[in-house]
Amino acid sequence: MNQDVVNIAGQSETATGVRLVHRITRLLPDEGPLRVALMGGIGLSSIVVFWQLVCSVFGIPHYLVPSPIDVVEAIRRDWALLASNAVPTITEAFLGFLIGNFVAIAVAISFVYNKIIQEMYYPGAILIKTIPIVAIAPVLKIMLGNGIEPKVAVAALICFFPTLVNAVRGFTAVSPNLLELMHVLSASKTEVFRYVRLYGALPYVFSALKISVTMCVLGAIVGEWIGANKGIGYVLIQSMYDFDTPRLFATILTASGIAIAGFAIVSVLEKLVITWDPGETV
Amino acid sequence: MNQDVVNIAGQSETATGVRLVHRITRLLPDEGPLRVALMGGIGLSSIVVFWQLVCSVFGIPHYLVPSPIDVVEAIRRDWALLASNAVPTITEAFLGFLIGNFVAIAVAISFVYNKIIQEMYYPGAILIKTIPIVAIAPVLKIMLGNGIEPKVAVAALICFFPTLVNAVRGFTAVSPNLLELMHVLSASKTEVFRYVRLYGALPYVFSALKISVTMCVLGAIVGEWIGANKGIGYVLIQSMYDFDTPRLFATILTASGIAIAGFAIVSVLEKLVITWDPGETV
Amino acid sequence: SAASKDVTLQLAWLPNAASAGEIIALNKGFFDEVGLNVTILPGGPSANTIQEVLSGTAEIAIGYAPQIMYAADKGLPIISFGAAFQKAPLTFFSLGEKNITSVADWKGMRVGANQSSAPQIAVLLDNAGLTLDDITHVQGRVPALLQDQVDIVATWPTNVADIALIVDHPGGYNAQSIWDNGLQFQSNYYIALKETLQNEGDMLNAFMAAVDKGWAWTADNQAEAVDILVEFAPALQVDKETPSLAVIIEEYIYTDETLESGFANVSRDRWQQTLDRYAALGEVKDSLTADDVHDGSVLAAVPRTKRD
Amino acid sequence: MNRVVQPKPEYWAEAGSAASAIQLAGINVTFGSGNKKVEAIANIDLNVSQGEFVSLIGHSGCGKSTLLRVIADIIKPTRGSALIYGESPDMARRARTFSMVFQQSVLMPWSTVLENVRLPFKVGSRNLQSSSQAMDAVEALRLVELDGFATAKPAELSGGMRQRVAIARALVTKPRILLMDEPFGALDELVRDTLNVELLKIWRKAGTTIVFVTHSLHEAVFLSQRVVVMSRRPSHIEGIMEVDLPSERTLDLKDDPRIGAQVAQLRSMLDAG
Amino acid sequence: MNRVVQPKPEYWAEAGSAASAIQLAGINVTFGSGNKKVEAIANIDLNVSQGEFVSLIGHSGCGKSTLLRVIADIIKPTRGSALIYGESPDMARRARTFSMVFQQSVLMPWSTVLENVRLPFKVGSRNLQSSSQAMDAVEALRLVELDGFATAKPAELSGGMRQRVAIARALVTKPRILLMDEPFGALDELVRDTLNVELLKIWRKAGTTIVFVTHSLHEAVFLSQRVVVMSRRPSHIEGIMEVDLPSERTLDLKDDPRIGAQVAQLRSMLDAG
Ligand SMILES: Nc1ncnc2c1ncn2[C@@H]1O[C@H](COP(=O)(O)OP(=O)(O)OP(=O)(O)O)[C@@H](O)[C@H]1O
Ligand SMILES: Nc1ncnc2c1ncn2[C@@H]1O[C@H](COP(=O)(O)OP(=O)(O)OP(=O)(O)O)[C@@H](O)[C@H]1O
Ligand SMILES: [Mg+2]
Ligand SMILES: [Mg+2]
Repeated sequence: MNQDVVNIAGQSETATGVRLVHRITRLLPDEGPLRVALMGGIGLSSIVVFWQLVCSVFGIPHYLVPSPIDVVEAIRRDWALLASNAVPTITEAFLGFLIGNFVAIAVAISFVYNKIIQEMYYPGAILIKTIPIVAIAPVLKIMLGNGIEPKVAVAALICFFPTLVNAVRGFTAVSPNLLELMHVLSASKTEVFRYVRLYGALPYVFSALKISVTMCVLGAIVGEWIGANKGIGYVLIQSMYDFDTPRLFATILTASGIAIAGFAIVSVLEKLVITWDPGETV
Repeated sequence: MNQDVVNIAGQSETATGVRLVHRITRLLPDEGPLRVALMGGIGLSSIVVFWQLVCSVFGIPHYLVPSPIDVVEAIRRDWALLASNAVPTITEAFLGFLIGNFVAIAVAISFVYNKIIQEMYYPGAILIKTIPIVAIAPVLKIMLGNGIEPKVAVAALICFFPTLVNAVRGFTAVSPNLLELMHVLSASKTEVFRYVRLYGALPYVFSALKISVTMCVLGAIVGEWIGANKGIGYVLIQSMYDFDTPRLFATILTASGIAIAGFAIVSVLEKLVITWDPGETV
Repeated sequence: SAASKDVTLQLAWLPNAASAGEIIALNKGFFDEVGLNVTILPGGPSANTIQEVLSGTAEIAIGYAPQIMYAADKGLPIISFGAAFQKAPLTFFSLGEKNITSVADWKGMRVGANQSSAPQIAVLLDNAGLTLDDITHVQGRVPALLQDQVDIVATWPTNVADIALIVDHPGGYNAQSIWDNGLQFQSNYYIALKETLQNEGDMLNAFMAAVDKGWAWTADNQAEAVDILVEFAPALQVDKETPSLAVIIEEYIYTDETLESGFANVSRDRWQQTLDRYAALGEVKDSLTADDVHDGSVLAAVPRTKRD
Repeated sequence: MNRVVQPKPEYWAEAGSAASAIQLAGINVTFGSGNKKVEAIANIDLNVSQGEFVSLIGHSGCGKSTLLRVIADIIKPTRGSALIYGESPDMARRARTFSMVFQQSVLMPWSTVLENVRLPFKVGSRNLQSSSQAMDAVEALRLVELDGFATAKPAELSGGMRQRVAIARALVTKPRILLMDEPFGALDELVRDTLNVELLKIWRKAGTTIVFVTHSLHEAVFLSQRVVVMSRRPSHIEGIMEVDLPSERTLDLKDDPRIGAQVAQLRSMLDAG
Repeated sequence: MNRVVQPKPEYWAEAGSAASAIQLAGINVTFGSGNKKVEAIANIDLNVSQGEFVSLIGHSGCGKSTLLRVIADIIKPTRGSALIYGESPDMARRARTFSMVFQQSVLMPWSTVLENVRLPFKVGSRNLQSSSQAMDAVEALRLVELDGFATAKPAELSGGMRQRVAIARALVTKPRILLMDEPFGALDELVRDTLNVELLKIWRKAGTTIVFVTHSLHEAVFLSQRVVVMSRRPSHIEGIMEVDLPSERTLDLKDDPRIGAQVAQLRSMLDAG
C-alpha cells in the first residue's frame, strides 16, 4: 500500500494534541529503516527528557534514582570497567548460547527420529520449563564449582527450552504436501530430514535463537550473582553495595547493549541463512 | 491421517534398543490425551528413577542434591508450609498478571489508534525488553517500598513485554481483506477495532498470556527475594541458606505447580473464548 | 498509649535469630508500650537495606559496618545510633586436614566469601603481611568447602546450618574470626537518617528502649522466643534457630562490655580504628571519623539492660 | 452481437431509468514512485448503465482489480474522474450505493452467518440518512438459500456456501451497484456453475447493476450483457463485446455452442491486447 | 464416441504394448473407525492402458484424490487390489514407475528451480537398479520451457511457472505413469489453457500414461481419451466416457462445439451420480 491508497488501516484521523510531533514526522521519509530509527529515537529521547525533568523538578537524590545525566557521566567515567567486565559475561553468554541451543536442537532431532522418545520426554521438558531457572542457579553452582561452568550452565539452560520447543515445532510443522512428495519419491527418513525438515525448521529455530540470545545474557548475569568476581553481574551487585546507582544503571544498560548486539547478530545471520520467504507455500 | 495411511511421516522404522518400551507403548491407545499423559508419565518416571539411582549409587550428599525420596518426604512434611506460602505468591503473581497484561493491552490499543505513538515508543519498548528484569527488582523496591507492591511490579513487568509484542502483532495482523471490507462499509476506526481487530488479536494475546502466566510466578518469586517473610520466594531462599535441599526442591516443584495450574487455567479460558479456528481464513 | 507513631524497621537479612530481639519487641507489644506502631520489613539477598532508609521506606534499618562506612564515604545522610551485636561474627573456617591455623597460612589458598567481604579479607591479610594477590577470592559456601572447591570459607558461627556441616567433619576444623585477627567492628547496627536523629530523637530513644526490652526478654525466654520467630518467619526451623539464638545471645548480644555499658553499646574507638584500617587500604576517605558513622546521643539518653 | 438485454427490475433499484450508473473518464492509476513506479491502468473510459451486468476480463496483473477498487473508493485514481450516479466514489461509499464481493468470502470467523450478514448495519451506518431501504438479514440469507444456516459459524460451511454468505452480506443493504472481484475464483467448477445461475437469478430479481471481474471467459460470456476486455499493463480497454445470448440463462446454456464461439472471440481479443 | 486414439510413443515409454498400465479391482477405502467411519470409495474397478490419458471427475469430496493416492501407494486400500504393470503400488513406487503432480506445486522454497527438479535423484534412489533411464534435469526444464530459470528460486516464479517446474520434476525420472491431482486447479483459466496444451504436447512426445484428476469438465474433455465419472460418496464409477475429439488438440479446439456437447453429457452423468 502507498499514498495512493485511501487509508484503509485508518491510522491518522484523530490528531490528538501532538500536532507538533505530527508536523515533524511529516518531514521524515514515509517508511523504511531510517524512519523507524528516527521515530524510535524521538520516542526514546522524549522518555529520557521526561526522566531528567522528574529527577530535576522533584530533586530526587541520585543515590535513589540517578538522572540520565548522572548515568551518562557514569558511562563516561566507567566505560573501561564496564567493557572489561563485559568480556567474561559475553564469553559465558556465548558459550551458554552455543551449548544450550546445540543440545536443544540435538534433542529435537532425536525426537524427530524417534517418536516414542518424544512422547516420553517432551511433556517432561515442557513441565521442567516452568521451573524458575533463577531458582536452580545455586544448585548448579554447588554441582559445577566456582569457575565459568555454572554461569555457562545457567545461560545454556535458559536457552535450551525456547529452542527445543521451536525446533520440535519446526521439524514437525513441515508442509504435509512436501512429506507426501517425499513419500512418493521413496525418500528415507534421513533424506526427508536433510532436504525438508531441516530447512522447514530453520525459521522456527531462528525465532527461538532471537529470544534465547537475549535470555542467555540474563542467564550469565544471574550465574554471576551466585558467585563471581568479574562480569556484568558482579559489577551490578557491587554497584548496589556501593550505593553507586549511576553505575548500577550504566551496568544495566551495558547488559541491555550486549543483548541488543546479540539480537542484531542473530538477525543478520537469519537474513543470510533464510533466503526464501518462510510464509509462502510454493 | 490414521492407520490406513502409509507412514508418510516415517516415524517408527528404526527400533533402536528400546524394544521393551515399544512393546509397552503398543498397548496404549494410539492417540489422544490419555496417551500423552501416560507416555509423559513413563518418561517422567524414568527420569525420577534415574535421578534416585544416581543419588544412591554415587552417595551424593543431601546438602548438594536430594534424592527424589527425600523430596517426596519433604513435600509430605512441609505441605502445610508450602501451601500457606503459596497464597501470597499466587496473589502477587495474579495481581501482576492482571496489571501487566492490562497495561500491555491498553498500550497496544493506543498504538493501534495512533500510529505515531507506536512509531515513537514501540522500538523503545523492545529495547527495554532486553533489560534483565531481575536486575531492576532492587530499584523497584527502592521506589515502591517493601510491601506487596514491588513483587506485583516485578511480576507485572515480566508479563508486560510478551503481551505488548503479541497484542501489537495481533491488532495489526488482521487480514487486509477484512480491513478492505470494513473500509468499503465506511466503518469508523472504533468499529474496525470492535468488530475485527479485537477478535483478530485474541489468539495472539492468548498465546502471550500462556507465556506470561508462567513468567509472572517467576516474577513474584524474584520480587520476594528482595525482602519477604512469606511466599514461595522466601521459603526458597531460606531453604537454600539452611541447606535444606529437599525442602528447596519441594518449593521449586510448588512454584512449578503454580505455573502449570496458571497455564492450565489460561488454556481452558482460551478454549472457551476462541471458538473459531484462528488459522483458517474464511 | 494514645496516638502511637508509625515506624518502619528494615531488617538487614531474612528474619532469623539475629533479629530475634526486634521481632520479640513487636510480638510482645514492647513497641506499643513506648508509643510506636512498628512494622518490620524483612531483608533478603538482593537488597541493600540502607537504601530503604535513604528512600524513606523505613525510618530505621539494621545494617553492617562496611555498608555504613561506604555510605558515609559517599556522604549519604545516614548515621548509626547503636549496635545489637557487640562483635562482628564473620569467621573463616577450614577443614582440619588443611592445617590452616592462622591467617598467615592462607597464602595460596582459595578463600570462599561474599563479594562484599573483599575489604575485610584484605585487612586480615594485611595484618598477616599478605595481600589479596596471595589468595584466590571466590564466592563459595560451606558445601564448596566440603567438595574441595575452596580451602577456606567465611560464615557466621551463628549460622547453624553452615556450622553443622563443618562440626560433623571427621577431620575436625580450624577457624579464624575477623575479630581475633585485627578487625574489630560490631554488627547489626541501628541506622537512621541524620535528620531523623535530629528531629525525632525521642522516637529513636523509645525504639531503643523497646528493643532493649525485647532482647532482654528473648535472653530470658529463648525457647518461647524461637517459637515466636518461627511464627513470624515460617520457613525457619526450630532445631536450627534454637542453638543459633543461644550462641547469638551468649557470644554477641550480651558480653562483658554490655555488663558494663549496657545493651547495644558502641565503641567509638573501634569505629575509629576500623575507619583507619579501611582508609589505609584506600576503601574510604582518610578524613572520615567516628562521628561520621556514629552518634552516641540515643545510647546516652536511654538506660539499657546491663548483663552478660 | 448487439442485443443489450435490459432486464426488468423487479425488486429494489429504481425502475426505468436507463441512466449511467458508473461513469469513468480518463482513469489512470500509478503505483509507487521513482524506479519502482508501476502504471497499472492508463486512460480508461467506461460507462455502465443502470441495471447492466458488465464483466471485466484480462490477463493476470493487468489491472482489473485496480479498476474495480477505483470505483469502490479503495484507491484514488492518479488522474481521471469516477462518478457513481453523479456522485464521487467517496460519497457513494458512505451512502452505501454499492456493495463489494471479494475473491475470498472475507467473513468474520468468530461470528455466526447471521451476524456476518448483519455487519453492514453494525458498522458505518452513522453516515446513512435512513436505513429504511435495507433488507432484513434473514431475508438476504433466504435469497441465497442459506436461511437454515443462520446460526452456523463460517468454518462449518463449504467454500461455495461461504461465498453465498458474502453475497447475502453485499445484498442486505439493497445496493444499487454490486462490485464483484472474482467472487467464484476460489471455487471448483461445478459449484461455480451453480452459483453463476443463482447470481443471475438474484440480479434479475433485484435489478442491481453488476460489475464482475473474472478470469473465466466462459463465465464472463455466460453471465454478462457486455464483456470489457482489458489489455496488458499499462492497461487500457482493448475492446468491449456485447454478448449475444437469450436473456433467460439456465445451466443448459453453459455448454451451448454460441458460448464457445463468443469465448473464442474474447480469446482472440485478449491475444491481441 | 468410441475412437480411442493411441498416440505413437516417441520418447521413452516402451513402444507398442497396449497392455494394462494400471489395474484396479474392487478397491474400497474406509477412513477412521467407529461412528467416525467414512467410506470414501466403494468397489472401484478400473483398467488404464499403457499410454492412455484418463481423467477422473466427480463432485468435491467424492474420493478422486483417494483413488489416485491408492495408486500412488500413499493410502493402502481397505479392500481390493491395485497393480501397476503387474507389481504392487509399493514396489512400483520404489522402482519409480510413476510420478505424481499435486494441486499445489509443492516445491522446496529454499532450493533453486534446478535443485527442485533434481530432487528425485537426491532422495530415494538407493532403491533403484540403475538411473540410466532418467532424463537430465536441464532437459526436463527445457521440456516445460523453463530452461532460462534454472537458478531462480520458486518464489520468483508465477503460479503457472511453478506448476511447470513440478511437472518437470515429475518427468525427470522418465516415469511410465504420471498421476496428476488437479495440477492446474490453483491457476487462472488463461494460464490453465496454455498449460493444458503443453501437457498434451509432452504426453504425446513421451508416451506416458496419465491419470488426471480435475474439477473442470472442459479440461477433462479437452485433455483425455477417457473420462471416468465418479458418483457421490461412497463413490463408485458412475460411468466412463470415451472422448470424441481429433488426436491433435490445439487451443482453437477449446471452444469447439463438440467439447460443449461432451461437457453437457458429463454434466448429466454427474447429476445422475
Ligand atoms: N498497492 C499496490 N502497490 C503497487 N503495485 C500494485 C498495487 N496494487 C496492484 N499493483 C500492481 O498493479 C498491477 C495491477 O494489479 P491488479 O491487482 O489490479 O491486477 P488484476 O488484473 O486484478 O490481477 P489478477 O487477475 O491477478 O487479480 C499489478 O502489476 C500489480 O502488481
Ligand atoms: N485421511 C483421511 N481421514 C479421514 N477422512 C478422509 C481422509 N482423507 C479423505 N477423507 C475423506 O474421504 C472423502 C474423499 O476425499 P478425497 O480427498 O479423496 O475427495 P476428492 O474427490 O479429492 O475431493 P476434492 O475434489 O475436494 O479434492 C472425503 O469425504 C474426505 O473427507
Ligand atoms: Mg485481481
Ligand atoms: Mg482432491
